[in-house]
Amino acid sequence: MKKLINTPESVLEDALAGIAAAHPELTVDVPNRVITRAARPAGPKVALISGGGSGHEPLHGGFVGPGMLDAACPGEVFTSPVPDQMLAAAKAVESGAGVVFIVKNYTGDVMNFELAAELAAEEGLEVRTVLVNDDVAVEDSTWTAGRRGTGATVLVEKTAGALAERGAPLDEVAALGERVNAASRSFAIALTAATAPAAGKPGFDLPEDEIEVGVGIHGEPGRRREKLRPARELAAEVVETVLADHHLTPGDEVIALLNGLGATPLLELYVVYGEVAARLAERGIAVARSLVGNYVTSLDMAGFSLTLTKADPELLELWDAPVDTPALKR
Amino acid sequence: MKKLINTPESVLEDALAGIAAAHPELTVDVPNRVITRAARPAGPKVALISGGGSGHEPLHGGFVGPGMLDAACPGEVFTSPVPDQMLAAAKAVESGAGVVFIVKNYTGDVMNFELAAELAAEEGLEVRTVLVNDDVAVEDSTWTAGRRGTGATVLVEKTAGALAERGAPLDEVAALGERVNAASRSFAIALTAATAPAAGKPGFDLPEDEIEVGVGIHGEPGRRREKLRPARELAAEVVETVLADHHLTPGDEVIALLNGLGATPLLELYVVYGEVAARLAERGIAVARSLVGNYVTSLDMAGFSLTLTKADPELLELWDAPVDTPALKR
Amino acid sequence: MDFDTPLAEAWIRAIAAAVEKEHSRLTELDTAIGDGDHGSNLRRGFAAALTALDGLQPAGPGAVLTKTGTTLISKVGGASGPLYGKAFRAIGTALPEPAGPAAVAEALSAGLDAVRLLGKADLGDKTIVDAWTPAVAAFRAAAATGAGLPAAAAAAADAAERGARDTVPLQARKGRASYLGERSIGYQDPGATSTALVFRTLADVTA
Amino acid sequence: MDFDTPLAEAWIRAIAAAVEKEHSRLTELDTAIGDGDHGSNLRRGFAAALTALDGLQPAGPGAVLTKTGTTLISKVGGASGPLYGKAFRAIGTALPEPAGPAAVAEALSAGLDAVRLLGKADLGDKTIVDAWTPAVAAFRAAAATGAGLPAAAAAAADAAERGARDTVPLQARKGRASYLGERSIGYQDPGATSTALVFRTLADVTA
Ligand SMILES: Nc1ncnc2c1ncn2[C@@H]1O[C@H](COP(=O)(O)OP(=O)(O)O)[C@@H](O)[C@H]1O
Ligand SMILES: Nc1ncnc2c1ncn2[C@@H]1O[C@H](COP(=O)(O)OP(=O)(O)O)[C@@H](O)[C@H]1O
Ligand SMILES: [Mg+2]
Ligand SMILES: [Mg+2]
Ligand SMILES: [Mg+2]
Ligand SMILES: [Mg+2]
Repeated sequence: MKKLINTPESVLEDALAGIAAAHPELTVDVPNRVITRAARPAGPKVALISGGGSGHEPLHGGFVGPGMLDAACPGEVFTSPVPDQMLAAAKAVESGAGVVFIVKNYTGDVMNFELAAELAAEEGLEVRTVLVNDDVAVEDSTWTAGRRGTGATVLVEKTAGALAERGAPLDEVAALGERVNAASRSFAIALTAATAPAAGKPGFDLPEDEIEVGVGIHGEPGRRREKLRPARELAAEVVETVLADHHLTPGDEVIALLNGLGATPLLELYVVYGEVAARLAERGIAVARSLVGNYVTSLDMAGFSLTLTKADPELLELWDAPVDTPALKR
Repeated sequence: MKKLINTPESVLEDALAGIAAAHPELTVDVPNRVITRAARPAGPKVALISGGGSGHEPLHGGFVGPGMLDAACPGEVFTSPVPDQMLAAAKAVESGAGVVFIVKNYTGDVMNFELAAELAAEEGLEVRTVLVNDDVAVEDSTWTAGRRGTGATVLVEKTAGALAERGAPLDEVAALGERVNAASRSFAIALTAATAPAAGKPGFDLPEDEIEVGVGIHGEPGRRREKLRPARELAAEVVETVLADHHLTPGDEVIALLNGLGATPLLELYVVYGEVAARLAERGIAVARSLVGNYVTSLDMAGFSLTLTKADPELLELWDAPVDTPALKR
Repeated sequence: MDFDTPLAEAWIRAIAAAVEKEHSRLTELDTAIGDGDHGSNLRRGFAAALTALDGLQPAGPGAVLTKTGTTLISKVGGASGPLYGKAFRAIGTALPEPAGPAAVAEALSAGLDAVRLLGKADLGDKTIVDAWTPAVAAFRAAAATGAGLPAAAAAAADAAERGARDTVPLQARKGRASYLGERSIGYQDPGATSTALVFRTLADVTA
Repeated sequence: MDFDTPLAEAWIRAIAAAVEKEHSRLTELDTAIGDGDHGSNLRRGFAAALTALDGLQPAGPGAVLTKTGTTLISKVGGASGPLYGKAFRAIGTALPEPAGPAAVAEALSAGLDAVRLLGKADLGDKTIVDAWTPAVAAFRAAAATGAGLPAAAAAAADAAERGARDTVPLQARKGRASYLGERSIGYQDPGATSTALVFRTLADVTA
């Protein structure tokens, strides 16, 4: 395992020290593992808190700041945070207008945020939870833990954050988050596996000419294995897969997030995005806004995910609203 | 070779199509391979043009926009652009105040920009050239082509861009660029080699437990090979190497750029930056501003480079000035 | 022999030791059909549980287990943290003092109920429930026929290990492994495996 | 035999064919001590030079080479683009029509001067200069002793190939390879190798 770390056990703590040093605009509570804005919002405002296992940077800490999150709770690598973190975060940023938990749909995340919500309620805090489950690689059935939360998290955190910044009430902010999640679909392809520091070896072995199709962001294998093909064909497959599960008709507008999984050069992401844009144009889908880069990563996994969110004037306005975080500025 | 491309020959063209689709705020002239701002600056202003081989994204196209570059000229992967590109760019963005070429010190880049400057002069354009050569891994002697231009390019383009935006005259902008370059030193360590699409195989073979120390950004091997060590030790070595060549005394302020080489997860970059900040603090060097992320990459190379630029009030003011480009916003 | 405070402490210390010994095996199982952290998750959790015990003057065996559950919840994270945490809290709360085999059977079954309430997994979903359920049934059956703690615990351990092994042919329907669909078949569930450790250590410390 | 327009065109086409055949070898040499693009750079450049020739009614052999140089400059990039581009432009400009061996020797030496003026490399710096210099010297010497084009070109080709081989033990002092310091020793310089191809093809088309 080749990594720029000190020890597998200390990765999270060491990274938090680096985040604290790099971002004076954030307050990093290392012992409690909570990242908040250094400057508290003036007056009461709905507090947005997200969190999840580490290894997906810049998610979530990179999205803490005016116009987006109030706090992030990073767990160990690929391990959801513990309830104490979310409780500490809620107490730290709650300003009288209630708290929204933005939770990616994974068993561990759901359970830990659920316990945190119970504890927060016992302390008299009003908490709403928005569940993000946009990954169409998993069919949502009694046969699975439900769809994974991936790229749509960025859109939910950005738009709900913008609405909260405007002073919208708790239920409205939560409802908007749910609406954006419902309007989003994602799908991912990996060229290489991710290596979790604690595991010390890749999550799966992939021959030089094969790819994993329908992967998640925790190093687990995908739904099937295929031969590596030109970017044009992979982009077409991903676009078709996402659209097949999406309720879009020609003329509809979308926000497109072409996301790198961590080890993919930006040059390649642009190659893929060019093909994605061409396929969407052929289908009559108009890309109203796009974002290309590494936003929801899976450690050192090479590959990409595409997220398409059906847009409307309100969403576009919230998407365009000012934001000032380490990973997203406008 | 596992890459998200169509063919090795079409990488640049395909990526430019993606950049054009992703960034309506840019104008991408695909046949001429020139990236400019979609909105021309109002009134005359010194035009900043940079360029170089592709494979270093977001450099340079990602830095085109208000407050930074006016145009970028991307060459083939790891191959400097041709004079025609810089001439076309200069004609496109020149607005009566002259043109500054920002050139990374590589034989090919220097020659092609030199020929472009001759052609531009023949067309009556005033051109100044700022050479960036910050990489202390190469000793600057008659025994080498001189120091390579790496991370300092971002600082030169940002600060000179801010000064140009303020309406400073040609010679002042060029002088500032040279001053920032002279105040900057960089050093890089690679955990893996880069694979150029045309070559199809890694630039060098590196055992699972070894690293290349003093690498450049074109896939070439470094000055020596070492065993992989904890991030703390690698960060200390890089800090010492940079400081040994820097004229800094305790109490001095620096702008620190901790740059990922392309395939390194942000989580690891933060681990390294935490160690870098700690070592600098021990040496009494104050980090006035920092930037952590992938800015000057080398395709799929894993590793990092550290750039330290001696800061002063003028540089900090220019560094903090508004900028609105795909890769850097403020 | 009753389930008293020293036994409760001995059990937790034995689990911690077993996890320390087996964590890489658990992580490997989790790498195959999960995200490769189950071993390090439990290792971190039970190490913290030991520290918590050191500072503790327990009111009784129940307090030891409740404290352990609380510690797991606040130190582990992931799916296994809340699940094992809630389970030990439920066992501790249900445990009278002193507790004989029948009372322990009831407490263990309260632990299983807590897991199922939180995780909503059924038998056969390829989760810790598949080891926990037969273990509780075997323990209760042995206790009902008058077996002492050692015999009941040994029966439970055997049943848990069988249950863990029997997860191999199953397709996961809960947790991360469910994302793999049919590709989850053919691997032993990491959580069911750690549950087998939990019951085997109980047998060891009562033997 | 004189160096006329058909010969000039034949030379460029022969170089293009040789580069097409050898590009991966050139790229491999450049991967060892450079950035692995020399082969694809020249391949791109001479392919464009062929296209340029197709559209051309050349005024003479010089015009063919000048056009080739201009094309290389605007299509190749990197270090080799301007260097070979300037070289062919200089050769073309210096070439009278018709040109005998002595005039060709002068033209080739004008090409070398252009390379050295732009690249500032000395003999022994492990660059194309190390193949170009002995080639020009050999060509001139042969011409001086009354040899015809075929013999002079053959002598130049042999000298260029020797010069390229002799770059192996050298430490690079110019270009990317110089960044490697002593680690550049033991590899043949890609540019010197492509220069040897340039002279070998001249020998072939005159033979
Ligand atoms: N809903 C559930 N009910 C019961 N057990 C579950 C459930 N989901 C997952 N598990 C158990 O948790 C184990 C994984 O634990 P762990 O790897 O520590 O957490 P995570 O899956 O969050 O990484 C699985 O092997 C499975 O036995
Ligand atoms: N200053 C120079 N003078 C002469 N030849 C040079 C000089 N610098 C580099 N070269 C030649 O250029 C060759 C590399 O060409 P190429 O790989 O196409 O360009 P780049 O080095 O920009 O990638 C080297 O092998 C060397 O022979
Ligand atoms: Mg996990
Ligand atoms: Mg090159
Ligand atoms: Mg796991
Ligand atoms: Mg090269």
